[in-house]
Amino acid sequence: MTTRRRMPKRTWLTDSPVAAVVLPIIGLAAAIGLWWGATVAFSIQPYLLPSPWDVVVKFFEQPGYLLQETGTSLLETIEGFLLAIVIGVPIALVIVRSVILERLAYPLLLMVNSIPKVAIAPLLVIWMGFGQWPKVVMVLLMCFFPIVISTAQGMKSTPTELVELMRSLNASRAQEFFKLRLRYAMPQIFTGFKVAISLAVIGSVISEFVGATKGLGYVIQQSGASADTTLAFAAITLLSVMSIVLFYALVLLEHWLLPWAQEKR
Amino acid sequence: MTTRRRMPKRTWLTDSPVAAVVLPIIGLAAAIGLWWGATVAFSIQPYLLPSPWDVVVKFFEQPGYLLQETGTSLLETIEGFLLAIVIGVPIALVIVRSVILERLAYPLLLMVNSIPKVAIAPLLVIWMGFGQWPKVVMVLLMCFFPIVISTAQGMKSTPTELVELMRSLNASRAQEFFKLRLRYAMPQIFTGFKVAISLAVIGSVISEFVGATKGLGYVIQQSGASADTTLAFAAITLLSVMSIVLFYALVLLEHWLLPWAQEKR
Amino acid sequence: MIRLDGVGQVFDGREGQVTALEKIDLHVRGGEFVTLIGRSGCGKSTLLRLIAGLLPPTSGAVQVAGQPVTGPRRDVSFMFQRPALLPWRSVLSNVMLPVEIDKGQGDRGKAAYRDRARQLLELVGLQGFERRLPHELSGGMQQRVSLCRSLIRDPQVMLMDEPFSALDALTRTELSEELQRIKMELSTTIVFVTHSIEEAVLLADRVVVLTPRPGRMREVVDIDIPRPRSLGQNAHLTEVAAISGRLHALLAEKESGEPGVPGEVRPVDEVRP
Amino acid sequence: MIRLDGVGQVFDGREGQVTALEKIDLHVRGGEFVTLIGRSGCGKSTLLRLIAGLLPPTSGAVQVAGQPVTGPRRDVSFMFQRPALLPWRSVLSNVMLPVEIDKGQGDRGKAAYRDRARQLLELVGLQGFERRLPHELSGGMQQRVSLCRSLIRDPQVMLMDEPFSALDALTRTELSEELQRIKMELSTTIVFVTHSIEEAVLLADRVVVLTPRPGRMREVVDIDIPRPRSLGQNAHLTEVAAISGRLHALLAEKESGEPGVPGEVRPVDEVRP
Amino acid sequence: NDDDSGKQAGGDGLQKVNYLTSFNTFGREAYAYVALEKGYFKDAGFDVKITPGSGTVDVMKLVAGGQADYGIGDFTAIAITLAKQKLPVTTAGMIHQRSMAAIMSLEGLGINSPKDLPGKTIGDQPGSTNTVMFPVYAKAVGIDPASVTFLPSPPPGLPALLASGKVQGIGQFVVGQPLIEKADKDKHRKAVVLPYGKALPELYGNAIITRTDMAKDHPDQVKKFTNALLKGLQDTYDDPDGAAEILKKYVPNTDVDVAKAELKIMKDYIKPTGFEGPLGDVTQERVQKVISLLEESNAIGKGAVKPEDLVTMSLAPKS
Ligand SMILES: Nc1ncnc2c1ncn2[C@@H]1O[C@H](COP(=O)(O)OP(=O)(O)OP(=O)(O)O)[C@@H](O)[C@H]1O
Ligand SMILES: Nc1ncnc2c1ncn2[C@@H]1O[C@H](COP(=O)(O)OP(=O)(O)OP(=O)(O)O)[C@@H](O)[C@H]1O
Ligand SMILES: [Mg+2]
Ligand SMILES: [Mg+2]
Repeated sequence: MTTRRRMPKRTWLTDSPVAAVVLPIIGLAAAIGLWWGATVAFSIQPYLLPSPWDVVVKFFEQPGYLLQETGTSLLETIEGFLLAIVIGVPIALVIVRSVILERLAYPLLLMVNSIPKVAIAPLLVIWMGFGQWPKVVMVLLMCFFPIVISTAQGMKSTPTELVELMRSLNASRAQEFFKLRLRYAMPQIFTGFKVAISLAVIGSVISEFVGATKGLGYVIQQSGASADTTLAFAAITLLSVMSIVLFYALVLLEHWLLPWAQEKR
Repeated sequence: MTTRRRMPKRTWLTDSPVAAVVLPIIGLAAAIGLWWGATVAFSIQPYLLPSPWDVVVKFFEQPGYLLQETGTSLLETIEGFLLAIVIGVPIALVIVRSVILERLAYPLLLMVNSIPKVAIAPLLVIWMGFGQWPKVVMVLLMCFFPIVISTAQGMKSTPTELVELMRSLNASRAQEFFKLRLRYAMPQIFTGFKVAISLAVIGSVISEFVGATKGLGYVIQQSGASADTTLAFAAITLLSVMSIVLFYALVLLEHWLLPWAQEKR
Repeated sequence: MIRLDGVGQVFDGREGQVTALEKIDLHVRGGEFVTLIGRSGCGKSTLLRLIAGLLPPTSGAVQVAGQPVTGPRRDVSFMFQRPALLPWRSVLSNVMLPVEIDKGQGDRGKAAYRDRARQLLELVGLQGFERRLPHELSGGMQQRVSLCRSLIRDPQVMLMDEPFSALDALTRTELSEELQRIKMELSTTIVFVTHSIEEAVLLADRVVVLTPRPGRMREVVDIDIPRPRSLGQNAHLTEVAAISGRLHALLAEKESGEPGVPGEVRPVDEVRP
Repeated sequence: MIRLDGVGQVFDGREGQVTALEKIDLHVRGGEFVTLIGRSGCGKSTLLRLIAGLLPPTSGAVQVAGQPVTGPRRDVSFMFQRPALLPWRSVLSNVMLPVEIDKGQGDRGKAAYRDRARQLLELVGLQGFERRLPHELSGGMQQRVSLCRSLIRDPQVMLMDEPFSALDALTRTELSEELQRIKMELSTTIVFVTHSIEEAVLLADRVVVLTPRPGRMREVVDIDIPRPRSLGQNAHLTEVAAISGRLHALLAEKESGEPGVPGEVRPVDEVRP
Repeated sequence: NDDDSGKQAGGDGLQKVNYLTSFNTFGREAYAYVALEKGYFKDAGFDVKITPGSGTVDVMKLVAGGQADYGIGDFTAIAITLAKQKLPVTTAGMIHQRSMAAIMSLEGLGINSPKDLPGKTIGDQPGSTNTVMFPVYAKAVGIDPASVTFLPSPPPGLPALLASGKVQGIGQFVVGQPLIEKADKDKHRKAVVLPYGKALPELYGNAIITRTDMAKDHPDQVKKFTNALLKGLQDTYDDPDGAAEILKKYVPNTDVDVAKAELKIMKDYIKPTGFEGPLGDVTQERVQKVISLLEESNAIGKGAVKPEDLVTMSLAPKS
């Protein structure tokens, strides 16, 4: 007769809000340690992979400059991401509403999504000039697809019994979507957002490779040309930090907006 | 007193399997029409955006060659994608299993995911040579994150009542995962796959920008050498087609594997 | 008020077709209380869904208030067999859902409805639970919330699928009395599915007995006991007993019509002591 | 077999704490059939989950077979209040789930279990539905599948949460007879939640009455009627009526302890022909 | 694997060697394919695999990292990179005796001579030779470097940017002229080329890169390889059309006409008029001159590199 301990184990590590902040930081520290260890153990040369320490030193050589570039990229990322939500969610609504439209629209969405963005970055600049627009559009193109597809999938998986409830209440299509399906899909939509936000950051970088004079993408591009690998990694590190911060901002937002959807393990 | 027609409308367009193939093709044709229309209406010059017709002509100049390069990219894409599944799903299992590990691991995953892949393509070549490996690894890096995150999210959203059922049957953790959570998460996992497959294709292209002598990415890169925008677009079109085909292959697979999860609208 | 003519329903399952209902002819008058009884799986829920306009019948025609049913109507409320609560809404706002959806068309203000909702929740014994989320409630409590939701708009027609199945005897009694009161005050037309023959007799003007596979109407029994009825302490104990006995027999009967022979080897499904 | 000492359960809800159970002391002997009754929301399901090891009590201790409960045990089966069927599995493979999970530890071969599953499905009237998916079944049919699943492994201890609530009177009677047979043949220990006082009396060796908010044990009533019992046609009609009356009174009692006045409003459910 | 890639022997006794072009497979890279096609590599005992490079710095890293044994890169870029990072690479010879760096424009965009540059926008890859050397060039032609705006863009997008008029000029190698003209195939404008080499004749163009340890431990091999490659270069010089055809054979997408035109333009940079030395020649004095120019333009710090950090003189081809 087997009896296994299987009741939910609750410890300080799982429950405390302090642990919820401390553990990811430990994880990050471990990751950085790994990176450092690798540079030391395999004596990787700094032109291939600089050590975290080099990167930190590089950052403090010109913190103001790098932070300003980060700000530029961040702004583009957030604008493009919000635009992707504004455009992506309605597209998902349409797709869920009509099988016919879904079938017509998917190939188009897929086509747009599957184009390698690096290849069309110059095109965007030519069409839209050197301002903010081609950057925002690039971010949008990069990240709208996960938003569309997870919103659509989430709304489609609403349980029949709840859909029937709304119909029995004679709810309009709009009400069915906004009061039920969209709410029900929220956890999955947030999954989409979490995937999209990293892509948005990458989109801003790629867009800054072409025709930009600021932003972290520009810094990387520039440092690549002058073989300043450490500067490139400083920029990449800032990008990672930006991604991580934006991701956890989404996690917090989800926690706050969707208390009913807390995870069950 | 309002009475709206709201019973599920079923017509040839929604039900026939022929329509399920024909409609996407119409959608695609419309998209191509739009593209053509744009090149004509705005008299866009071919070095910016060639017309679909130019692209088709270009393709038939050397169909064998282009198809062969497509095959190369396709192979890399599929290998990397499968590797991403093989690596991503177990990571998701671990994440769902333990809050502590989740909190430790997420920042690392995010860090890896948020690095702009274009920037590290040369690094991969330096580490892994000119063979298949850096390409496969690039595809992997590009697409593992959506797989991890949607698998984890899907498994976390398994209804408490079903989890309690498994526990009451004294199921082991492994059984809980394989017989319940993984199955339950399948629709969401497929959402992740669908997002990931497009990224995988893009990953293969990016990887072929550096140190490759074949593949569609190489063709795009090369077309730059001869200012052959049309060739670049022929390659991009083939990439799109590849993406679309792989996407629909996933849709078919889902349909076949998960008959119980058919969509409700 | 409700009229079904030759209604049939066939489902396409993975394993072939299931005829859930066949040749249902039923006319429910305005203000009438009809209970539906029948073995599990005989098509009761399906019948309600047809009337509610949630499912188009594969044959025959359904009318409500003289109009053919093409979809759900705002004057018909449906209480489902499962509670179907929105998990992100508190108890109170789950009850208020129909009002929100019908905004602008309601005859009272939202505040009035909110008072009504609180009143209903108190009636079913859920005072103090207004702000809880569904997963914090027991099964019976969820069912009661669902009941309140179906009552909030004082609908013309109420379709109720086993509304009291998860409730204890006392709550059940209280709520069936409340339901009778509502019916008499507002002359609501009610179609009510139950597995309790007592409940069927206590509440109904007419009891419809369905036979299983395919679901056909076995018989319609009129109940002429004067209202308000309260079982166990009215003067009609023997009448109730007689009708209940008859309904039991009807349920136990084979589809062919002959009464079940006791002692014979019969499908489990059919035998009754 | 089952022993609860001073068990209490407090939930942390969004809106503050709920004391679901308080000071529960209960000893269930091996082979005993105990039914739990109480108003909706009084903590019956919670009590079963504590015994099943699905929830650690916030106070007190739970023992099964002499061992403290730290998690689910393979010799205890739990039938939930909701059917909880895996939507991607056919009826038959839902029933086979416990066997699959317990593979290697079963005393019979898989084929033997499969036969047993078919036999159980036939017993509950689901022959021919083996290969259907749960969403193609009616509510009562789903509940019967869940019942079969909880019976498949002939467990030592069965915890059943309103197993017959969605079933019609006939099926209910048949299945309660089957349950008594199982209990007597295999001397299974059963804890059974129901809202039907008849069912409680018909099945139980002892009936435990819980009072609501917080759930406390009001009284434990021994039922000494010899088995097999079959309501409505055995020699102990008066005894049954007396006990039922007493249970009613207990349920209706205010928590303070004064008895409800008999002859007062009584549950519908309780008068049977 | 540190240094033995040069010693790896194939089944036929040939040493496997990885060679990287400087950027892509433009016509200007044809000489390697010529050497391959004509068997010069094989005769020297090498089994060469040619892979398109992705810019000087990438090529340097790949060579330094051991993935490639030889590569081609712009000498100025090499000097700047080595001044910043001590990569274990060195130069074994020159392909071009004069820098091919230039500002390129199209007629009608308002640039006809260096004097027109002030106030214009130039698209270029950040950190490219063209951008970095611009201040030196500006000084040489007598304009204010600050009066010209540089707009970053990766090389593949440059021709389209110029053709669309978003920028008035782009940084480009002189051999890019046919390509730029081809990209503008609708308007058929002529390219305007402002080569740096005219004002700054000291600057070298592309150079042959190899690893330092290889140069130290196996100088004979390096010499053999360089000579084989330079033989291909000589043939290309003698017969640009034939070289373009050979390139087309290995890289089917080559636009032969563009490649031929490129190679013809390139002749003047392989052997400028007045150049007397052997093919691939490199001299200490000129290298020193390049370094001073770079120091002058602040592209590198004073004393950051010495000629011997950049070039292994002993490997330089002798006539
Ligand atoms: N979506 C469906 N697909 C296939 N068959 C279905 C579907 N819905 C219902 N059925 C079948 O129709 C029949 C009637 O189902 P229904 O839910 O109406 O029964 P019911 O009388 O409400 O039973 P219960 O008392 O158990 O709730 C059943 O045999 C069921 O298997
Ligand atoms: N997860 C939870 N969070 C907060 N409160 C809970 C939770 N689960 C149950 N409760 C509360 O505990 C009490 C007892 O619930 P339980 O489900 O045990 O009742 P029950 O006796 O089974 O009722 P029913 O007959 O309606 O099924 C209820 O008041 C309920 O609101
Ligand atoms: Mg039903
Ligand atoms: Mg309960």
